Amino acid sequence: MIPLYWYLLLAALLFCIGLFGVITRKNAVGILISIELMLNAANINLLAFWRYLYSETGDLRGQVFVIIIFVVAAAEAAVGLAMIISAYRQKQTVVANEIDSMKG
Amino acid sequence: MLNEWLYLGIFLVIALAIPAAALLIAGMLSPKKPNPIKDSTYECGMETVGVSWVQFKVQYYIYGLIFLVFDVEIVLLYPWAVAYNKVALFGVIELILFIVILASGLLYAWRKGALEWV
Amino acid sequence: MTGMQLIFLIAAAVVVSSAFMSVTSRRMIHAALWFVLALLGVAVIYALLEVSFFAVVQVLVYVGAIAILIIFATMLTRRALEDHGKQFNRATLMTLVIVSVIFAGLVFSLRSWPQIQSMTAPLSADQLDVGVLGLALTAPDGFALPFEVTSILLLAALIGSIYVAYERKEKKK
Amino acid sequence: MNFIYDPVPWVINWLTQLLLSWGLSENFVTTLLYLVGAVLICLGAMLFTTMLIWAERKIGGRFQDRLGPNRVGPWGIFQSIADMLKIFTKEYINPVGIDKIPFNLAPILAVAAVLAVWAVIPFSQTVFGSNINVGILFIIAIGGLGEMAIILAGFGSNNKYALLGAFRAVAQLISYEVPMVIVLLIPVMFSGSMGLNDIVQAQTIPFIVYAPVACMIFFICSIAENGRAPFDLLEADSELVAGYNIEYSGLKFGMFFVADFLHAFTSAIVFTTIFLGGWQGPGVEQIPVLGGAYMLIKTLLVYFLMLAIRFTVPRFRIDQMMALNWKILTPLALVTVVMTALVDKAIPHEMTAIRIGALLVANLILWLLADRMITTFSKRNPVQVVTGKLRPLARPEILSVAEKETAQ
Repeated sequence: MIPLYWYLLLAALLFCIGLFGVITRKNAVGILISIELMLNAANINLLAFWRYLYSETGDLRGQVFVIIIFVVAAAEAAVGLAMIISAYRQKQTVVANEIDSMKG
Repeated sequence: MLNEWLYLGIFLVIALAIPAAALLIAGMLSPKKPNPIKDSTYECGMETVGVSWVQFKVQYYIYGLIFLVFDVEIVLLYPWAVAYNKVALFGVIELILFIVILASGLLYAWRKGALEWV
Repeated sequence: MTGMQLIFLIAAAVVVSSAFMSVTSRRMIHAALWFVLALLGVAVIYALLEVSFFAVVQVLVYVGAIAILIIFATMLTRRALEDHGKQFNRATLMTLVIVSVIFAGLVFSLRSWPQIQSMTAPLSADQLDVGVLGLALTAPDGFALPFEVTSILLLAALIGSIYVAYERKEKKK
Repeated sequence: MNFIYDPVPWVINWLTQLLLSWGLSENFVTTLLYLVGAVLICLGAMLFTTMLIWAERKIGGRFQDRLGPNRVGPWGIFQSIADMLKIFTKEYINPVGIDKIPFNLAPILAVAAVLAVWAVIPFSQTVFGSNINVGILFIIAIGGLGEMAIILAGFGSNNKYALLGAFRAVAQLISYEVPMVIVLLIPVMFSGSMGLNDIVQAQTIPFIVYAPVACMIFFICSIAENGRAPFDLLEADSELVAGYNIEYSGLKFGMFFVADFLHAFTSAIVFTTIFLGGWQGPGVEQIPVLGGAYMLIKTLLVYFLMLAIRFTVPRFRIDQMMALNWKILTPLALVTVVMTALVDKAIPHEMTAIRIGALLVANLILWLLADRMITTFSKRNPVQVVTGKLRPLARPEILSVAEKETAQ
């Protein structure tokens, strides 16, 4: 069997890669991708903890949290990309630093 | 359950390997005589103008958007459907509420004209 | 080393390397494709955790929907900053240092945690039943309210993003 | 276990015993048998497809009053083999500016995404690959990989038309996935499981009997997912150049071709499994091998129906296709799910006959109502009139309505 900390290490690594992307990427779509990677890291953690520590107790909070994160990720992708497209249409740019004023 | 996944994993690898092997064999059998005209981009005989990255209209994105929202919501209903025989009437009412909320999103998109292919 | 551990290591290597490629590749579309590969790797990890429902939902929602939406958006906004120019801002080196420090901190705090070595037995048929999750999601004393709230959240997201993204007709004419 | 009544498990059992007696570990033997099974099913499906291509061309010829293939072998039966030999020796053309990895990965992924569905199909009561507890969702998720293959092909080809074709294709596929996913809730509700073998086991009376509307929606959606006529806008040769696969040549194009035919047959199998009762039939309890025969017969019937539709129905316009999906099928699917859930809950489970009768009646009423509404709607908005000039129409009675509208 695989020990729990393998999953946790993987999640930590994925989270850090995502964080790196969020801070350094100029392209707003790239930032969104990085955020999704971080959410995936959180999901791995939640499911691994549920599986190793709570699966015998019949406590389903871990799984429900993952479902909610899926929904949040979907909503975030939908709205985020819509805003990027809208900003691109107004300013012809997807560089996050250049979209600094919300005034049309 | 892990055994089922093992089978699925093996099956996926095989399903990828067989077409890949076929492509490799055909690549060895087939002739290789490239020339610039043959290798040019095919646009019905016209000369290619500009890069291939034409701008797309936003309609594709709108369909993708509605699809994403519906997909996520319906997929979350599947555990409910598995438990359907065990849920009480309350569960069914909850489903109706859920679907009404979903349908109102569709209705908004419809009213907004976002479903028209222009 | 058992076969399962080997599969885990391969999947983890795929996840980490493709995630890395996806945050560093120059062309946005390549980043999106690497992102898809990372998501598939995460689905394998879920399958190893025996949470089949989430493994499949990962492919369905992330690969089948979110990634496709991201690719659509990349195509729609491609005229700006595709192949030329720097893809990263000036703080790259600094960020690398900060992220490494955070990672080291996470590893350190993991080491000091007592349950770190915990192992587990295969799940029983009862625990594998997706219906249990369904019951919990609809039971009034369970997660019925959060479940309904997620649907309202998605409705808000749908309405909001259509409102933002949809080109108004009068503007075009 | 008897060889004649149930050959495949008998062979598997015998092989397992043999390998175990050689002193191999149990895990290794299981893995090896899985490997052999997967290779056999994949190869079988691919080879079967070559025969299907011949059958489809022959039947298509007859539908359209032609002979179809008739030169190679009796009734042209070896036509596919001749084609296969030819396509294996054709040159790969790599156009300038392609993105090598996506370009070459796309045809492989297109075939693999269809083949993978076969991993969860139950062929008879005792022969099934994996009765995984999320089988139905697995099938839909694998469809997502097919969409990814199309995107890879369109993007890798460095061609405007390929990219445009890919985007149209993906827009169509994802749109028709929505009613399909909604409607598949109904078999899951009835059988209480997402595993395909469990679903077949629950169908002592096939679901088509008491969920006909869901069945119809699923059928339409699976034709659309195949991209076949009347939904063949992805490679409508009169509109686009050839769709996303325009720059492919040799066997790389052949792979898309194979994937297309295999996909059609696979959706016939999935339809049979989910709505027609799969291997269920008289006498399967005693003689499991009969189940395979029932399955094959039902699947071929469904496939024939798909062919009949393909060769007789004219193509939709893209706006009509999208309207059909979003304005008719999706709302209808949502209403069907709600109605089924309510009716099924209202009548106690012990009264099977009444429950099934009530569901059937409710479905029929729903169908009639939907039909009524569509007719009224289309009468009210007959045709899009282009700047005062009427388009030539095939159906004069609609024209007269349109004329009245313009006259007012």
